[in-house]
Amino acid sequence: MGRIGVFICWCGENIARAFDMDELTEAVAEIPGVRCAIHYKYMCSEPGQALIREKIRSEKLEAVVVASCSPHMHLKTFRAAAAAAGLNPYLVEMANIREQCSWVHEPYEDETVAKAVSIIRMTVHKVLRNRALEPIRVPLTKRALVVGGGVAGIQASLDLADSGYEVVLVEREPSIGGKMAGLSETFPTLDCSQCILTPRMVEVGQHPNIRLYTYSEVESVEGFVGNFNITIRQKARYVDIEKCTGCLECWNRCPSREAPSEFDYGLTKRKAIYVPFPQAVPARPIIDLNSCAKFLRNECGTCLKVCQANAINFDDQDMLVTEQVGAIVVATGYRMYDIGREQENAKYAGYGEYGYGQYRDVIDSLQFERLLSASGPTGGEVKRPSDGAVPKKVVFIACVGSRDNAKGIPYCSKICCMYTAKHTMLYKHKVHDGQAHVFYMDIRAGGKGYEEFVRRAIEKDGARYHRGRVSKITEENGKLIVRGADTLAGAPVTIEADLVVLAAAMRPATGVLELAQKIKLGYDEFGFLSESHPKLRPVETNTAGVYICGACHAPKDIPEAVAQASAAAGKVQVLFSKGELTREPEVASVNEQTCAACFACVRTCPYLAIDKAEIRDRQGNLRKMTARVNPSLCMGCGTCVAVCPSKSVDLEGFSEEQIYEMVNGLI
Amino acid sequence: MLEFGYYPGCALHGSSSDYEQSVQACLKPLGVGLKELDDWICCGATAAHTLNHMLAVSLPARNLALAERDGVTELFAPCPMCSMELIKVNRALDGNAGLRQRVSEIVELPVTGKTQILNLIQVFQRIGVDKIRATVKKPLSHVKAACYYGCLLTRPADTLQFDDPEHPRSMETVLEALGASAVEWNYATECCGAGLTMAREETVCELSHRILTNAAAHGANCLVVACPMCHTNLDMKQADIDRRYGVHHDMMVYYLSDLIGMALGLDETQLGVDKHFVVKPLESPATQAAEMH
Amino acid sequence: MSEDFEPKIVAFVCNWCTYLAADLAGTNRLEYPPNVRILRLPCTGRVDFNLIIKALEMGADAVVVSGCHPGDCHYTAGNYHARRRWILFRELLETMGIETNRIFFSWISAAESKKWQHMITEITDQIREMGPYTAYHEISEATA
Amino acid sequence: MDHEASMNAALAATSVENCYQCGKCTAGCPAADEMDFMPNQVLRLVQAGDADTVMRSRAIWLCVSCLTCTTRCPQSVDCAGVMDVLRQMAAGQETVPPDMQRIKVFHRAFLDSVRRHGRINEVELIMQFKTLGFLKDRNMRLLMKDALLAPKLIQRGKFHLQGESVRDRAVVRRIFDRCMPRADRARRATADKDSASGGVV
Ligand SMILES: Cc1cc2nc3c(=O)[nH]c(=O)nc-3n(C[C@H](O)[C@H](O)[C@H](O)COP(=O)(O)OP(=O)(O)OC[C@H]3O[C@@H](n4cnc5c(N)ncnc54)[C@H](O)[C@@H]3O)c2cc1C
Ligand SMILES: Cc1cc2nc3c(=O)[nH]c(=O)nc-3n(C[C@H](O)[C@H](O)[C@H](O)COP(=O)(O)OP(=O)(O)OC[C@H]3O[C@@H](n4cnc5c(N)ncnc54)[C@H](O)[C@@H]3O)c2cc1C
Ligand code: SF4
Ligand code: SF4
Ligand code: SF4
Ligand code: SF4
Ligand code: SF4
Ligand code: SF4
Ligand code: SF4
Ligand code: SF4
Repeated sequence: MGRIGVFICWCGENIARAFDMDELTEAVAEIPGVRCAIHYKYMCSEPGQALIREKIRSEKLEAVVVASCSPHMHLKTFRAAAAAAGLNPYLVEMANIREQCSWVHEPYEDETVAKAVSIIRMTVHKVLRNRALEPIRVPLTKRALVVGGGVAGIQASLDLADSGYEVVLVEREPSIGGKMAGLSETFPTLDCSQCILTPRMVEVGQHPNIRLYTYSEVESVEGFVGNFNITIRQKARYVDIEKCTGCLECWNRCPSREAPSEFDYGLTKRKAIYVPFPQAVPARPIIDLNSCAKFLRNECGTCLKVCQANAINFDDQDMLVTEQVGAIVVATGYRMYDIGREQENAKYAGYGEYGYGQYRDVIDSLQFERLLSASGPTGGEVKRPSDGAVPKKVVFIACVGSRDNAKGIPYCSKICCMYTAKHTMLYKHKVHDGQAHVFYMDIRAGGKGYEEFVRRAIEKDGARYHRGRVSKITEENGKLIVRGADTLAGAPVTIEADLVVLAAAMRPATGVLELAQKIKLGYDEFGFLSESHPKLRPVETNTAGVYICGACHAPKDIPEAVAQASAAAGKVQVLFSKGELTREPEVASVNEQTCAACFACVRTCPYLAIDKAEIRDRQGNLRKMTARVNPSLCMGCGTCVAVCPSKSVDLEGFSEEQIYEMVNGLI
Repeated sequence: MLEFGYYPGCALHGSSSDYEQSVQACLKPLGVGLKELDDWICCGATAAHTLNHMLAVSLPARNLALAERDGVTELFAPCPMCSMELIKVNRALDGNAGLRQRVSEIVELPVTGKTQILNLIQVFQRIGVDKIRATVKKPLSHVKAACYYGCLLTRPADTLQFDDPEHPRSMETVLEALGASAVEWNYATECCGAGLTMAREETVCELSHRILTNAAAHGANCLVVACPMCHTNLDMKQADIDRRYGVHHDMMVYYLSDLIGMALGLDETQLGVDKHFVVKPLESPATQAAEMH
Repeated sequence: MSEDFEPKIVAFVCNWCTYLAADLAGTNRLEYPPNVRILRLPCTGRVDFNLIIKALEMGADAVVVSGCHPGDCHYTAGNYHARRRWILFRELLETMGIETNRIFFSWISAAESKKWQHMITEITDQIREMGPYTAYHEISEATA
Repeated sequence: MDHEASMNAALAATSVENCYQCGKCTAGCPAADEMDFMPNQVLRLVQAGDADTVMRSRAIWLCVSCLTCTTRCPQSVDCAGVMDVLRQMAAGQETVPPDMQRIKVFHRAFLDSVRRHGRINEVELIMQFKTLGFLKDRNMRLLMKDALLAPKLIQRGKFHLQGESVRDRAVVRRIFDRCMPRADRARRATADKDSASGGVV
């Protein structure tokens, strides 16, 4: 190559004040490879661009350097101009002689001029080694997968489905709804959780654009943005929900009533064939083999007999189905920290001192939600589990597990201050002569109307707040002796309570790490999924085409979970708004012949864009392993280039050769 | 035959000689030999770490050094205070070469802190609960014990690595092998005042009173301990506590070794139970059965 | 050192933070010595340490590597990689006898134009004091 | 490592700066009801650099070293360890409140006994503690109190009037001399004298 046009801009006086433009242009014309060097008053103006177009044609230029302002200002402009004249836009570079030269150095100093020349020379050296590139085009399947059918997943699914895209919603449990379906009334407005959620659940169940897989899990994820290939495992349910009419005759007649109800967090028992809760979507039963008499002892079969629709199928098997989607929204939510002594990981030592699992009247806050809920096991009357008595004194303990380094969870769970205040209120509304006590460390109530809400619990509903942690709970004569402290009063406090409610920390849902590995998502040390940028890309992830929302990202309440869900849906819509995906072609690639298969690059790539690949000969024998960049995922950071010990990866646009030559040109 | 090094500590050679008697008597039929550490010195107990940090490290370290000199790899210290101090120093020395060197100079013997320290319960665990169960001659079905661990058997938990500090179960497991039952109660790991017996009686009496009261309230007919100080506070001080609070606890306080000995068929006098301050017969199964009719 | 020695400084900067800081310095007309030559890279993670040696070999008297602050990397973690590599590399350079006090690492965000100005001014003064970098050629001649 | 350095190291090992004042230590402390400063307040004052105030407190002497606080602290602060260090500092500075003197005297008598014999001689310890305690607070009742218990102990063979001594007592003394700072040693010299007269009483 040797036909380079250099266009030097005056920017009015902004550049021209610093140089004798003729002299500068003459010096530049001397640089080897430069075919023509021209200066003009305003290069970005239409006449300026026309000049460039004209010279590209007349001088048969092979590459162009515009020496003017920052590339952040006008690189796109000039690349478009070149393209209009038939030159590949990736053969245009800019030399920044305004922001980084004329504006910051004394005018007419020799050094300033020398610097401008060397900046231009460096850019010429680079552009001599630029290659014509085509934007990477990626086909796009305009369907989305949503994983998790809690309030966040529901919101994202409906937003997408309503805007005309097909949605595949995969929910692990037999019904969608998530935690919110079991809540009583919700802060800060105290509206009934089921009243606002169930219509949305029904909408999901009936939406023509939503394909709902309940009692299903994501088995594997292949492909990349625009083209994911998803395998879904539909777990055996033993009830054919296509045939089932939902008459619930089976449920009414099933004689077994042994298993603790998942929906009531063990506060009640449920039957072997059951619908998780009356408003479930789909409102179809499922058989739990572990408590079914037929399966365990071959003693029953009632449901088989009573079902008119022949929907019961004891031979049901797990099924694998595949779906093609272009984007994925993960909304797997949270679970409660297990307060009991048994932990899946010794890091999360339990709270032996609080006697959860030992004293029946020490419960966690989700269980208390059920006790408050009109659809709950007590019909909304607050009765304690041990003897059904109405508790006259209830102690609420905040930050159980949260903010507790010794138990492995240093973070704040963010919503427990609020729901604890809510609990004291709802309790007071139901038990007028009852007294609520709260042990807390700080009250964190940042949100619209939140602080006012907490003050109302204290001022109007008389909850007594003690600032201090509880050390131990013991049970004596049917009372729970709660030993805490009031650090503001500087004294220990002992309260004899009838019921103790522990506001346990929020932890990410079980199994989320396996899911994250399948989708190649990042997560933090606690298992919460990582966003791409905490401020500017809060629902995007580092895997292109994958978005997160709700409590799988961090502890959050319903308003926040829903806002994030809509944001994630919006991001998917942005992605889907194009006919196909195009990406900047300045990406890395591996020289597979020289690659030593050390996979240092695989480990360093922040976007997981490099895979291990096999090279086989025609007989299919493995010849060697190599690294291979997926250009659809590479963001062009170049980290892999720097770590490769055998210099086998290079980055288009910033290749080894280009950079060395630029250094050469500088000095 | 198992053999352990043996560090009795001052209490077992003094006012808790009944404990030593009990330990030695019950281990013999189980085939465990004890070899007393030659010329051991006091571990310094609370006093040392109350007054001087270096001393609190050096006194136990001298004993660890003696054990290492004599090739003792497992050292049984029946007093939890002693065993906790020994383990703490072991841990402090481990991985701190500077301290090891300094302390070796102070105690005039090389010490690395590698000796394994066992408390009473761990000795029984080493023997094996199944073996104990198999050796039982007189099951203790009349015993409904409140197992009292006190504070130092399980704490500090991460240093001792012994049992759950909030809900320990190791004594209960041994008791069940003896045919005895253990009650669920609340004060298993609450402090009795330990080392303050002499210096601050009112504190000790108050704490011990609460412990005795709670055990009785949960249906225990005796307390079981594995610590000479707990025993002193709950047994010897019981009359004092009764007087102070106008109650009559009348609660037998056994060492765990007493109960094992009894289940193995030993006589209470062989075990030194007669030397306790509160001595009374527990209802035997026969009398209990008679009452029920 | 000769009176009119003007150091040549090569700056490898990332496209998203420090390059923009240098742009902003221009917009704000913050003057600094012209001795620095800026080379724009996508990310400091792209900086291979051979590049630094290359620059010194080709006659640079000092090298600057500057990118986003930790945690703010446009590509999530490239700057961490750069920093980690630098720690390893520093030892290597020292054993090779290359003066590591001519290599400068810094974090300058897109908003920190003043910091850029001050840094370049200071480094220029400092290198002017130290004189031209000749050690590389001495070393390579010695080992040749 | 001298005494002060080892105390500083001990204090550093407690991570007192991690305390976020949750009060769980106070809530579980068996002695808190009697303390003038709650355990968490002791921690706070140390954090704030006001060790002087806590060194004069009764709290540090009422602490029974049960480790409940340390075991349950969510920040893994070794609260009991802080109490230890403060006692060590206070013991060296004579800032012990009058009604807490007895506790310090007891510990000192305990160590003196160990220093002399290598092990505790309980009879001697009680005698010394009672007399020293009496000299400090003139509490006659206390002087007599356990006299009533002694015969019962002797009767049960639980009191060795002789007490035991180790063979190599010299090494024990040397260990003490190496650990105790000079000031402490000087004071102990007087204590030795006191106890000598105590033996006569
Ligand atoms: C006691 C308590 C009271 C609360 N009260 C309020 C309140 O009053 N107001 C308020 O705003 N917020 C409240 N919240 C918070 C509220 O529960 C959450 O903000 C909300 O439920 C988060 O919704 P989500 O969809 O992100 O998660 P979830 O509700 O947890 O839903 C996640 C869904 O994903 C499914 N899932 C998980 N893993 C997988 C997988 N691998 N594959 C497929 N599906 C999967 C789960 O089964 C579940 O259905 C309360 C929380 C608690 C604990
Ligand atoms: C001291 C301080 C420190 C902070 N630090 C942080 C931090 O470290 N991290 C963080 O995450 N957040 C921080 N924040 C919060 C952050 O500033 C806000 O979250 C953020 O700026 C909100 O952005 P916005 O676009 O909603 O509002 P704004 O930034 O206020 O933008 C609103 C825009 O609308 C224009 N406008 C207003 N009315 C009209 C009208 N009628 N017609 C047309 N235009 C109009 C305004 O001129 C303005 O440009 C801080 C806030 C403060 C006060
Ligand atoms: S191209 Fe840039 S430098 Fe030239 S006139 Fe336009 S803005 Fe100014
Ligand atoms: S009886 Fe049959 S149709 Fe009716 S709910 Fe049960 S499975 Fe469905
Ligand atoms: S077969 Fe099983 S599920 Fe069906 S009715 Fe009987 S117990 Fe219930
Ligand atoms: S939100 Fe409140 S209760 Fe929950 S962890 Fe944070 S401070 Fe504790
Ligand atoms: S770092 Fe280089 S040699 Fe190693 S796998 Fe990647 S491309 Fe191949
Ligand atoms: S250039 Fe960056 S994003 Fe692309 S493959 Fe290399 S490390 Fe990954
Ligand atoms: S428990 Fe720990 S963190 Fe809480 S106040 Fe006590 S020392 Fe501080
Ligand atoms: S060690 Fe001391 S401060 Fe801590 S709980 Fe026990 S008595 Fe209280």
